[in-house]
Amino acid sequence: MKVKALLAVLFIGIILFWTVEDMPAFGDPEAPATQYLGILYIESALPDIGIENIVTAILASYRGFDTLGEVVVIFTAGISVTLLLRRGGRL
Amino acid sequence: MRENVVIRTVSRLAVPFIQVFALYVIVHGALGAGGGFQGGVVFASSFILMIVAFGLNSVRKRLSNKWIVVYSVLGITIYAGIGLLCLFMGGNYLEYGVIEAILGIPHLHGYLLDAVEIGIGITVMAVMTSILCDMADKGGESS
Amino acid sequence: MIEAFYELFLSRYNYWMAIILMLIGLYALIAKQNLVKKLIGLNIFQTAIFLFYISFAEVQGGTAPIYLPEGVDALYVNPLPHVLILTAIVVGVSVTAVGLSLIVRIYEEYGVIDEDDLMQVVRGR
Amino acid sequence: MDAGLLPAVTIAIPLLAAVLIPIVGKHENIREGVTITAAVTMLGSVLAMLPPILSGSRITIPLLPMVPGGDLALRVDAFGMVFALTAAVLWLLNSFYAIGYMRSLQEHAQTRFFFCFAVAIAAAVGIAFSENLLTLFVFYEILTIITYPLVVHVETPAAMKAGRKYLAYLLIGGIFLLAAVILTYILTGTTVFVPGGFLAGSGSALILQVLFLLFMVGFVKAAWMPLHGWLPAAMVAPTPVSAFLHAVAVVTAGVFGIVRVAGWVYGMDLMASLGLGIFLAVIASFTIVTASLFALTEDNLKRRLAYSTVSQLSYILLGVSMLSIAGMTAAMAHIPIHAFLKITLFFVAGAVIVSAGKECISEMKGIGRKMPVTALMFSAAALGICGLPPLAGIISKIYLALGAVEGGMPVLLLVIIASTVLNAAYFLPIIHTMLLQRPDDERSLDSVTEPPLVMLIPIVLTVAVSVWIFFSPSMPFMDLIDIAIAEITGSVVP
Amino acid sequence: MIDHLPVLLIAVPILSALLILLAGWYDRRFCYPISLITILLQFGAAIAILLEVMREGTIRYHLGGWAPPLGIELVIDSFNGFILAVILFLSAATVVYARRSVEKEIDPEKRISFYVLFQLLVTGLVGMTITGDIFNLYVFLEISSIATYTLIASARRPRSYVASFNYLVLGSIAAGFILLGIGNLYVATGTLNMADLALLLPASYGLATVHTAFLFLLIGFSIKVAFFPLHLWLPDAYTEAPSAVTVLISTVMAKVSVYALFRIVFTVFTTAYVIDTFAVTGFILFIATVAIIAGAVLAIAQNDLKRMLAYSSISQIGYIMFALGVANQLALEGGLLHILGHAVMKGCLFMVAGLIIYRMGTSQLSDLKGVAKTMPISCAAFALAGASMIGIPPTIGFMSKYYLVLGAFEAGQWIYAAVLLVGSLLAAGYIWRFIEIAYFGDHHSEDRRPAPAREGPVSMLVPMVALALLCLFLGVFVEVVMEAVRPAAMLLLGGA
Repeated sequence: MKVKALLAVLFIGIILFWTVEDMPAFGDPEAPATQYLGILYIESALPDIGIENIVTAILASYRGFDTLGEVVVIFTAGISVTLLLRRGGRL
Repeated sequence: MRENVVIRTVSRLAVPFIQVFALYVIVHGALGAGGGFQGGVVFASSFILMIVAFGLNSVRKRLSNKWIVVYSVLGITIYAGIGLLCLFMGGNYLEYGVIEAILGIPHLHGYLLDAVEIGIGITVMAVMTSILCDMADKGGESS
Repeated sequence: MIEAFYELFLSRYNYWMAIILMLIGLYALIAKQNLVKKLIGLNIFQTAIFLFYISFAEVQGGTAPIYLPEGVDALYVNPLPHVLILTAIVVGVSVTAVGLSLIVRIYEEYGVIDEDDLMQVVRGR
Repeated sequence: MDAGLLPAVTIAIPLLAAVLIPIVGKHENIREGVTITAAVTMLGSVLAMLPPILSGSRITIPLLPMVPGGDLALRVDAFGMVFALTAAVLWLLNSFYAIGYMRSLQEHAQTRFFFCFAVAIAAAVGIAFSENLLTLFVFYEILTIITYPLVVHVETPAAMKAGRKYLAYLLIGGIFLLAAVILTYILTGTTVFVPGGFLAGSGSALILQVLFLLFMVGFVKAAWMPLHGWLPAAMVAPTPVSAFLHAVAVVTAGVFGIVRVAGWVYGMDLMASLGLGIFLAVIASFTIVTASLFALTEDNLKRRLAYSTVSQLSYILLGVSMLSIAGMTAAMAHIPIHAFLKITLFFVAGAVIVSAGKECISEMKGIGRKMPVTALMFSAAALGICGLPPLAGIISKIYLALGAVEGGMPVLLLVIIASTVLNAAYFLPIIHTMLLQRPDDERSLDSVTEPPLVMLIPIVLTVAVSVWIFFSPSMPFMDLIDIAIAEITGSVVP
Repeated sequence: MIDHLPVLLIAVPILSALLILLAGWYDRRFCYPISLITILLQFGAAIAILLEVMREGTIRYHLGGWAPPLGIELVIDSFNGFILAVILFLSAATVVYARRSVEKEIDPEKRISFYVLFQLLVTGLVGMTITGDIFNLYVFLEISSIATYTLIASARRPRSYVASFNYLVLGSIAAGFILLGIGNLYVATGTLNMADLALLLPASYGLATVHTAFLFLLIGFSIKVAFFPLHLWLPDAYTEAPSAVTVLISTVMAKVSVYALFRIVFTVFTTAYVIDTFAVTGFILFIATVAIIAGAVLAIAQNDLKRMLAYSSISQIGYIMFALGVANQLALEGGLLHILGHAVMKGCLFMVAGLIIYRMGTSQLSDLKGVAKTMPISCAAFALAGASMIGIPPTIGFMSKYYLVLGAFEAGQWIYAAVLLVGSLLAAGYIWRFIEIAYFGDHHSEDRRPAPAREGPVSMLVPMVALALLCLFLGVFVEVVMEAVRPAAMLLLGGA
């Protein structure tokens, strides 16, 4: 088991190490990740929605559907735990 | 659980503040750091404290399973309901702008976000509490 | 030499940290016998991924993505990864909750939470 | 009715019967009634198609679009008609016989038996009427699967083992056939049968030779050696099934396919230029002789007949391998002729089992005294296969001899003669045992009588048919065959 | 309303899941009808959408009115429209089948949660199918995963907890990898919208980031679809889950995971990428053939009907991945056809297995001697679906395999084509084991007949028989299906 684990970790590790060189440097303002969508959101959040917290703006409005899914996820988890653990009661 | 004056006293003092703070975090989501999830979890944490300090039943008294179900459903319903509302107002799903435009109330968009955050908060609080209770009394009879 | 070292390691230390954490978590997830430790490994693994996301949201000298008052022009960090991770964290919590309750059940049924013993017991029945 | 629909109708009738049989399964008489009615109507619809075919026309009816490489389509031509007619007539006779057989042995699961029978006959006719290789493959596979329950009908461990062998051989063969079909499609872009073949010039000689090998393995139902193992194994089945396997459908489907491929996919010229004739001739001769030798050593009557079938089938391959008009004629003619003769033999074997419960030849001493008609019919059919007039067997033998000379392979004459001798060698002892020898103790045969009429009549009829074929060969089989030959050789319809 | 159908397809079921919970709290009997109605509505909507797509072309729905890449969009094209119809049809069949088997297997007070989770699982899978945003895909993936973990254990049998936990561990690793891959894609391009990614990626094909992103997504989804070396969770999960759940996850969930993999390989990364830039197709093809053989061999070695079918699923997934490995028009048509075909026949087979367990309380092959005499309809259905599994013409199974082989031939992969044909024979190996035992197992042994069982209840027979007949009719009228499949395959290859 340990050996298998080490091999798997090694495999994944190699892939990851391979990645790093092509990653943008830490805090690089020119990175595509920060450039394209990041800037777009920062510029359009206030005029579009009119609230200060950009994160909330994206969370609840731009990507509101993700958040809905997220709430459903946690709801699912609640039901799951109820189903698995609770004895008696209505559920 | 073992009587412990300090814990019980401190908890009794702390719980209200935690809950107020949780509400603050929820509604403050639009302006600064904060939001439904954080607030909901903070609120649930107050119940943890109560479980630790006063035992499970103290929580059950305040929040029975029935109400947990109601709250967790209520939260999502608020969220999805607002989405459907936008849809009936002729916009796309979750297109709050439409409502703002139709009702003509300024900043309504932001308020709707607050409402959504509150919905999220309610659900998260309820679900977290239910998970905690189920874990805390694993298997005990509970209505 | 120094350049290369700087390029690969110092300027990208965030990824190294995330990767190391990730591998630790993955190892624990696969190799640990104790189911609870497995779950802890899973959490470490996920947390590492969250760190990875958050770290590439960073912009040199940027502030939190909350608009400062009018007139003050500031450089904000990329808000999107924060949103994504907010979602991912909740997912992680949910998975952990389900996993824990499964472990509770397994312990009730078999009285063991060590994988090898568990396998023996299961085969036994 | 519109003649264009008849092929589809012909296949639909037994399928309809197959649907009805399980529904009325509880009431035996109704169930058997369904079978008989279906058999009669199907024979009728086949005969209805006879005149247009004899006048040289073909009936084509596309059923459904399927996959690239061939739609589900039917086409009735002279050669297909030969097979279909044989199958239809024999299904009718075999149904009567089967009813008698199953009832007098009180076999179990008769509903399943007749259901599978009906579907199988539909598949057989489908093979006969296939317009392209893919349709043929579809019906071929259906036939494989649906005959499995028939083979393992008795459900003893031995039967299950035989069934696995049967299925393994035929399914693997099916895979090869599918590969061959797809390869044909890749090479030529079509799989529709064309008289005289459509493969010429579509690929290198090697590929075409390999392809032919694939086809040969695919048509393992032809039971050519060394791939004949499934046929004797399948003898565990009830006798009507054996008769069905040997005469009516399965093996016939195999040789039918090979002749189809030789005449309508490759064409005789191409085969000759590829030297496939020699290859086929070698296989055929080897099978004929070896199988006959095997037959000599078998004491179980059905198994001996099985080996005789193996060798007889290779007559057809032999005829094809001559790549001459006479050879092809022999090949095509031998399909119905052998069918009618061989089914008689199996009927008799079954009859002996029913009324005397004996399967081994050595136990049949003097059984002819108690069941003379049966024994006489057996002798007639056996002699017919050996090639004695006035039965049809002689016809194909003559054409074979002609073809051997015509095709410039006089060596094949030796094979034919040798096999004739061998045929006599393994048939005459049976006749001798049955008719002339006296039983070890007279008591043992007291209970034995002639089988019930419902079984006896088919036996007589099949022999009668072969005699009739001898006296008027032209109608209908030889005429059909002449048309088919004219098609593939491109000469005009006589 | 018609143009809002895509989102209603997700939003309404979520609400109805809540409704199930509330109504169930009031009275347990309300749960089943609600979820039945909901899924039937979803199915109808899916059909409407599919027809719309085949008539009008791709449907795009911008959630919150935000145009991508800012917002999330739902995209339904000929590919996932087809998948959507398939999975919702099977969900409907399963939910009809579920009622009685749930009454048998799930504790009364757990049925409410069961149906809620059932609904959420279907909804999550629908979301995975129609979303056009790669992170949104992850969210819905997690919804369905968590629901699945619980549903597997919902019969509350000891072994099922272990199976579920193992699946949870592997599934979470998979989810982690997928998240990582999405992160890498975002780092490389700065967007999350699939169409957008497809546009931006070619610029940075050279980057190791993209390659690793591809690898992680591939590994992650391979775990989810139980592609051969990563299949370890599947047999236990399928075997221990309640019958209805097994049917659902073996047909719908597996297919949706395959869909997601295809979507990412062919739409986000293009065929150009997987064939030229980062040539993995050959490797995938190889593994797929190994999976076909190994899965079938393992299946033959099993003694439990459900477990046997589970291993056969591994083999069948190999066929679908085979299409991905060949990656030309014909093969992809075959693959998509097999997604449909395998869903139908495996659904039918698992339904039969569930029915046998429902009546006889066991699925050990040795206990099923002569079951055909007591449950003729079920065994007939099994025989039909099994024939389709083996690939006997004219069933759907034959058609899909035919297309696959044709595609492999066309691509010049003769050996793999041959292996594929052999694989279908191995299928005969395990299907026939049951056929022999069920039909010819117990002649002359009426005495040791298993517990006298009757044919199952109608509500379980109907969907089963329907699927069995579909195996035949979809094969005979395959052209009708091809109408939907051809454009989908074309779309995957970047065509119109």
